[in-house]
Amino acid sequence: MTTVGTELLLDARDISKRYGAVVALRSASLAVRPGEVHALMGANGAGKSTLVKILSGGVRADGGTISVRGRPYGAHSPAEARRGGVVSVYQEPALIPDLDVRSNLRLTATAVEPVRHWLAELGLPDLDVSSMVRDLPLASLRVIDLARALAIEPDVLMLDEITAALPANLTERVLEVVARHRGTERSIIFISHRLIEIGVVCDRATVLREGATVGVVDVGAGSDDRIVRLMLGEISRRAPAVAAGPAGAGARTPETAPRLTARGLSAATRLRDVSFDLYPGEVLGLVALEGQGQDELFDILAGSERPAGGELLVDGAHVSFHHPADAIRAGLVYVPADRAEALLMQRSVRENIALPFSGPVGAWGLINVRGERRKVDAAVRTLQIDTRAAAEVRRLSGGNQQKVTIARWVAGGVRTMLCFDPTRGIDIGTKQQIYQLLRELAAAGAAVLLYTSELKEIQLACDRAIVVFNGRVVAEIPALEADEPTLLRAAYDLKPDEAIPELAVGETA
Amino acid sequence: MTSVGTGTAERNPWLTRATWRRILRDQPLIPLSGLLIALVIVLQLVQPGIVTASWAGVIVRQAVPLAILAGCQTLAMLTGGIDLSVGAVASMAAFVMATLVNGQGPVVAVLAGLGVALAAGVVTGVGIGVFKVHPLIMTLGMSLVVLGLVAVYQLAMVLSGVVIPDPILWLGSETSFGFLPNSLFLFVPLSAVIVLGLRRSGYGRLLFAVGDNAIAARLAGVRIWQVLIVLYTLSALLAAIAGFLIAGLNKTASPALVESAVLPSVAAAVIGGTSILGGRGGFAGTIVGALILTLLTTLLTTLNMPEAMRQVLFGAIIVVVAAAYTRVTGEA
Amino acid sequence: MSAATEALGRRRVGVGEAVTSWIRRSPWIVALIGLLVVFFAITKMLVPNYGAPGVQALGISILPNALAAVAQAIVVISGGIDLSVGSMMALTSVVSAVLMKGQSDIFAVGVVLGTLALGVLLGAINGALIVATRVPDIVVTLAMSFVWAGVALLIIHTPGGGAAPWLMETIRGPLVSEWIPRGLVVLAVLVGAIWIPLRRSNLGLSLFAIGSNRLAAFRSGVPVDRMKIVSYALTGLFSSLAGLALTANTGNASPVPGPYTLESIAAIVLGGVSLAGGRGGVVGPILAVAVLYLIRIDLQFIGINPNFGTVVQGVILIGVVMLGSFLALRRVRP
Amino acid sequence: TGTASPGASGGGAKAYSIGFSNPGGVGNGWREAMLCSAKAEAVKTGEVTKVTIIHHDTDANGQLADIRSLIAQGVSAIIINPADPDALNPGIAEALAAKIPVVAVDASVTAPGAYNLSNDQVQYAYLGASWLFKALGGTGDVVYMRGIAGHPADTDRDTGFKKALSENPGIKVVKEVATKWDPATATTQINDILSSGLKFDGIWTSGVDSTIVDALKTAKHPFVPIVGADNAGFVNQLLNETGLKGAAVTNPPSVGGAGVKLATQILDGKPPSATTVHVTPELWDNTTDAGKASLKAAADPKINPLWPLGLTIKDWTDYSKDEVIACKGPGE
Ligand SMILES: Nc1ncnc2c1ncn2[C@@H]1O[C@H](COP(=O)(O)OP(=O)(O)OP(=O)(O)O)[C@@H](O)[C@H]1O
Ligand SMILES: Nc1ncnc2c1ncn2[C@@H]1O[C@H](COP(=O)(O)OP(=O)(O)OP(=O)(O)O)[C@@H](O)[C@H]1O
Ligand SMILES: [Mg+2]
Ligand SMILES: [Mg+2]
Repeated sequence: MTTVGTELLLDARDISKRYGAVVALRSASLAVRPGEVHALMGANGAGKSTLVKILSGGVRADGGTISVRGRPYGAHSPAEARRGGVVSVYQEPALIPDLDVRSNLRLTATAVEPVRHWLAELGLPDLDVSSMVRDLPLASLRVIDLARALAIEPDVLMLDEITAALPANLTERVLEVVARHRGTERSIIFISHRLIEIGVVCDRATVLREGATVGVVDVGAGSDDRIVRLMLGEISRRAPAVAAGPAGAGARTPETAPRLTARGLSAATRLRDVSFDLYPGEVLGLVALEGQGQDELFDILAGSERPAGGELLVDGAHVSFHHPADAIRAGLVYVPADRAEALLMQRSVRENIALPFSGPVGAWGLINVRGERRKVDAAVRTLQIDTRAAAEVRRLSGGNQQKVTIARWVAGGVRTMLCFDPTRGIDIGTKQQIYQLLRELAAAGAAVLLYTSELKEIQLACDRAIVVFNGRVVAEIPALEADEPTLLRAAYDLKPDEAIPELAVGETA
Repeated sequence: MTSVGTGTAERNPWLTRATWRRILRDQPLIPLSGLLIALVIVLQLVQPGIVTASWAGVIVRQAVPLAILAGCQTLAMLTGGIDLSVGAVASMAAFVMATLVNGQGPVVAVLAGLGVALAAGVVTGVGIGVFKVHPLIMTLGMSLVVLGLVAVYQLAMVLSGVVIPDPILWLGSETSFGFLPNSLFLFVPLSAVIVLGLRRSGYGRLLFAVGDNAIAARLAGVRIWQVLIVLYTLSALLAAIAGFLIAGLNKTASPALVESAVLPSVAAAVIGGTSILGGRGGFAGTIVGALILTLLTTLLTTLNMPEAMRQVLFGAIIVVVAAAYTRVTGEA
Repeated sequence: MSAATEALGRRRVGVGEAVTSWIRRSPWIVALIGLLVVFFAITKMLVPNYGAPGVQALGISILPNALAAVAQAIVVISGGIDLSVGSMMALTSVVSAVLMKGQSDIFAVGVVLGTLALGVLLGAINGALIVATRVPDIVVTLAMSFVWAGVALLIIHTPGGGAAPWLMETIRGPLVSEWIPRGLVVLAVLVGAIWIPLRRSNLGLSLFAIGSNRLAAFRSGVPVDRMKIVSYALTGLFSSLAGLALTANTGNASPVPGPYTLESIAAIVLGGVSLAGGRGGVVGPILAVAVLYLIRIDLQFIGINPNFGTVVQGVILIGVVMLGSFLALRRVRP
Repeated sequence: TGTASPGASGGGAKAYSIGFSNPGGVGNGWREAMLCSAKAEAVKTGEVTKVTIIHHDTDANGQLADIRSLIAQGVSAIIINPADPDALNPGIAEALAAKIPVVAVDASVTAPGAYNLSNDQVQYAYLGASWLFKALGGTGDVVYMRGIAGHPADTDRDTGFKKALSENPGIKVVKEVATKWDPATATTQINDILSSGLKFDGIWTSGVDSTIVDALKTAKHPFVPIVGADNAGFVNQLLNETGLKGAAVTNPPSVGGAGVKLATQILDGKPPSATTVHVTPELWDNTTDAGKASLKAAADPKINPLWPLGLTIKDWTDYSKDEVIACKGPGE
């Protein structure tokens, strides 16, 4: 199926990069052959994004050599890299929020028609190129970014966690398009924390650990295991296998009163009528395709937005939130997916974790430093946060940043936690820790609502799942039955025997 | 193949330039104090014998009100704001106070001065916190409102006299032990409260939090409007205190007395290492920044510079200082 | 393929639809035009014989402020701010007036061109300093405002110089109809000749891009630093046009900067330019300048205590922005 | 148009409307007093039904806009305190073309046809400086504290000062600063001068005076002969501070009222023979009996110390001091 040339298309050797005291890359090497889809793997903070930024001219390396098609290469800006045939789709959208899509394309001298073609291929045929970028959802931005990169037809295309923020249906299309590049003249460097995606589209995988290349693996049967072991090094043995089955399943007895009850919640736009109960001691999974109203639901539960209709009860009492502070007072704490929404990037880990303590006017006085340190340290320990760069959260890797957003609430004691895709773009080891933590919280009596874009997580972490489609709850499924095909069918609101549309599209394309 | 650069990986990380930079950034007082000392040396070289204890007293006495006003800017800038109304509010507080002494007595007068400042601060805070008016516009608008109101008030109070109460004269313009400005008796505890408050109080934390990431602060349960109303109220009260000191220093008060200190107060906070973009800075640096600016003004007066050259040098030196500071700490 | 043709079909719209869509996209400008009409009506009510001479007075009076607002708008859209606009106006006005005094018309043309080049240079220096030092814009331009004003004062201590008669005639009086002041025509021509082509060019897109999101702009291949300097140079250019307008209006130049910097910031905010960068245009700020002018003269006509007039101006400044953010909130939530 | 201007309407009784444009100094005592004087005189003439005052901080270009808006409003006469002698000429020409007489007060304009009624600023400085240099016995070091660099009044005063200086070759200016007519700035400058140990024998100030005397007192610097303006606070000091030798030169704000009177005379068809009417400044020193008598006659301890005392001008104003302080115009 894959024809792989012998001459290297891209050859990067011994790349190093240091940010202050943090070594992002120690000695990273990456060799990509023409026509291959090459996975770049590594735990959070291993240096994948940094390597991509260096190859695409976004960041200058401290040391090392790069060549493209055997010729020395050293781009000083993404524009220069693009002229050299190297294009990257970064982890954050590289689109200008205040310009419409068409102007964004003009800015990068990309023709509109090929982009339209790729948008259609990637599952967004109806996208209006005169819409403002700031009005589009994140998933669409990722796809536009990708379509633009594809339209440039670069020699080397780098995709940094392109699927992390995509719903299942779009992920499918992206993977299909990526797979099409195998055996052509072009190569793709593909970064994802989802091994299953690697298995589907990649030929080989280079694994980074702590800024150094620790191995190159041919993808095939059994390669997953090798990659994980290379990625995690020593840690892999410590990672607990939560997958054995939800620990808390059945912990809920019928006579327990629900912690949180939603009845007929609706919002002005996509949320129509959502009702469910969340019980203490359980992790309730929430599954939905992109844009089915889950964002609005979480905004309402977190006190960020007011519902247009319906009611909300906490411990049987009606509540109405005007501000996140009200939700927090009622015990509902929220972990957003976008860490840029949750963290004070220039402040320390400690201040970030202690932030909710200072919120109420009554807590504006002098801080009890010792008490605060005790709580914060306990939370840091519970979550195993790497505090080497604790003085400024922006210096932490993504996974550790995500842990800080959770630790903030753990430090204060959790009654009800609302997690919106907390493992987006997080490596396996960290994911396991987060599942474990959610289970422990539930076991200690907390109620957890978990939205996830990775269907596999439902069985790993939840007791049961509800599926939201078109702003309504369309199914409730116990964890034991919630395998991926079942969830996906429910998410499309299909009868059990109907085919899943993406797969059909994927086959014909 | 081409070499992209040279590695520095094997060097001891504790002695790298980056480490030094971090130390300097986290401790802005070090480079700032260095600059301050350098300026003193330059002055001494320009005019030998000028640097004496009583001279230092004069400099400090002038710097104290500026530092307080720059403190207003520091607090506002930590949240990503700015307070251009400090001049108008400080002038108002001092003028209202000075015109009421004859009729109402000094205590009522001082309280009235603080009261009008408080009212102005609450209005500013509500505008910025609740109605989300950009701080630049809100405080600019408020300074027009305040100046206009005080000008109207002035016409009604032409015959009430302008009297600065003795305690304020004592604080503003007198010295103890021959050189120690009395304003320090107010300023030292005040700045201790501000410095400590920024580091160790819940409210201080929130100022940094709001400036760093207002969305995150909101999601963590911080009611930002409360923080902002309190902030601009505090700023107005601090401005009033500075206004009293300036009235004490000038032994008079007028509706525009403090206006000329507004832009220097912004400059002092910036030189002191507070980011105008929010989330980073502190009051200790601001104090040194105010001293540096005061010294700079003194230096230009001492050099007998014509006004045109003074302006050119003043501007150029601010750019150079800010640039050097940015270069040394590696931060904008 | 069919999706693409469909999209093409959807894009073919009539003129009427284009206008309505423009109105929908620019509610702020529509609101400003509405305000302008309202204040004209009020003025007419207060002074029944307010008419063509009044409009001509408006045309010439707002010209320097409007050009200053355009200057400020460009740099703010690009993610900066320039507190030295007023000082650059003073300096360019002084230079033009000093060089022009007693010289021939032809020489004066050269002086005008030279002044524009000077404006570009001053702005470029501001921008280059910001890029080179990494000191925030507001700090550098605040400091440079002292420098430029100081240089103006070095050139002449007191108001002086002169203006070529043709320059003064260019902005004064009516054109064709007594209702069309030359000042407004000049403004329209300058904005039309410089800003509109610019805005439609890649350069203009790049300016919006760096103001909207620096990192994304860099990753899209925009030379961010160079564009920053360009944006300041353009601000310098419009500041020098504003400076020339001062010279042309008064026939001489003063080395003391007028209140244009802060007024330009007020105008752009009222004109719908986001201080966060990336959003807005120059038409809104120009309309805002006109609205502010009408408010001021209406207050005079009412005969309000002038000190209360200062209060009212502050209140209006705050109030309009408050109203704007209120409307913006309503717009986000349909 | 057929409608008569408001000034001509109203049948037999005269009903002028007067426009007054003042381009600076919101909250400044002198400027406010000038405007009050105009209002009070307007009432006294009995011919003026409305005074439209435009009073905001702007430049010559902004004042030009104000003049044009007064023309558009159709006032009967325009009084201006000009920001510039030449720059307003286009607007003045337009007013005269619309048959609206223009009177410039405080400083003069060069437009043909406009009337100038002003204090002679050259003479103002010359008078004071000559007195000072004489008081120093023709030799000594002088501190020269100017106003706003570039302001027309400051320029005229500089001419007068330099003229006196050239007549006294023994006098040396050892320090020249621009106070911007701002007491706070002036205080900072004099403190810098005092603390730098500079030796000087006399001070000439451009109207910021009482704060300078206070600064000398605070620094325990022996008094030196000082020249200021007829501000309430300074006049009190000249009368009451022991050991203070000095002189106040009058710069009456009542030129505002005088301007109104002149304007109504023109409108009544009785214009003065010359278009330039100079108000001659007087010098009141506290070293002669005549001077002391004038100081005593003018002094009013109740008045705000930064306000000027020259609230009336003989032959040119008809109101009483109380009326100008009440600051009420026609119909208020
Ligand atoms: N701008 C920066 N300043 C300081 N440290 C940085 C910066 N960018 C990255 N780092 C550090 O460099 C290391 C590598 O980061 P990088 O983003 O390349 O990791 P990654 O492999 O992409 O991880 P993830 O899977 O979480 O995306 C991390 O420790 C990170 O904290
Ligand atoms: N609303 C949003 N607007 C812009 N970017 C977003 C938004 N939401 C998420 N992102 C970005 O999409 C990316 C996907 O999340 P991910 O967890 O992989 O990020 P990350 O911070 O780079 O972590 P790491 O690289 O350590 O894995 C993130 O970089 C995140 O900042
Ligand atoms: Mg990454
Ligand atoms: Mg990631």
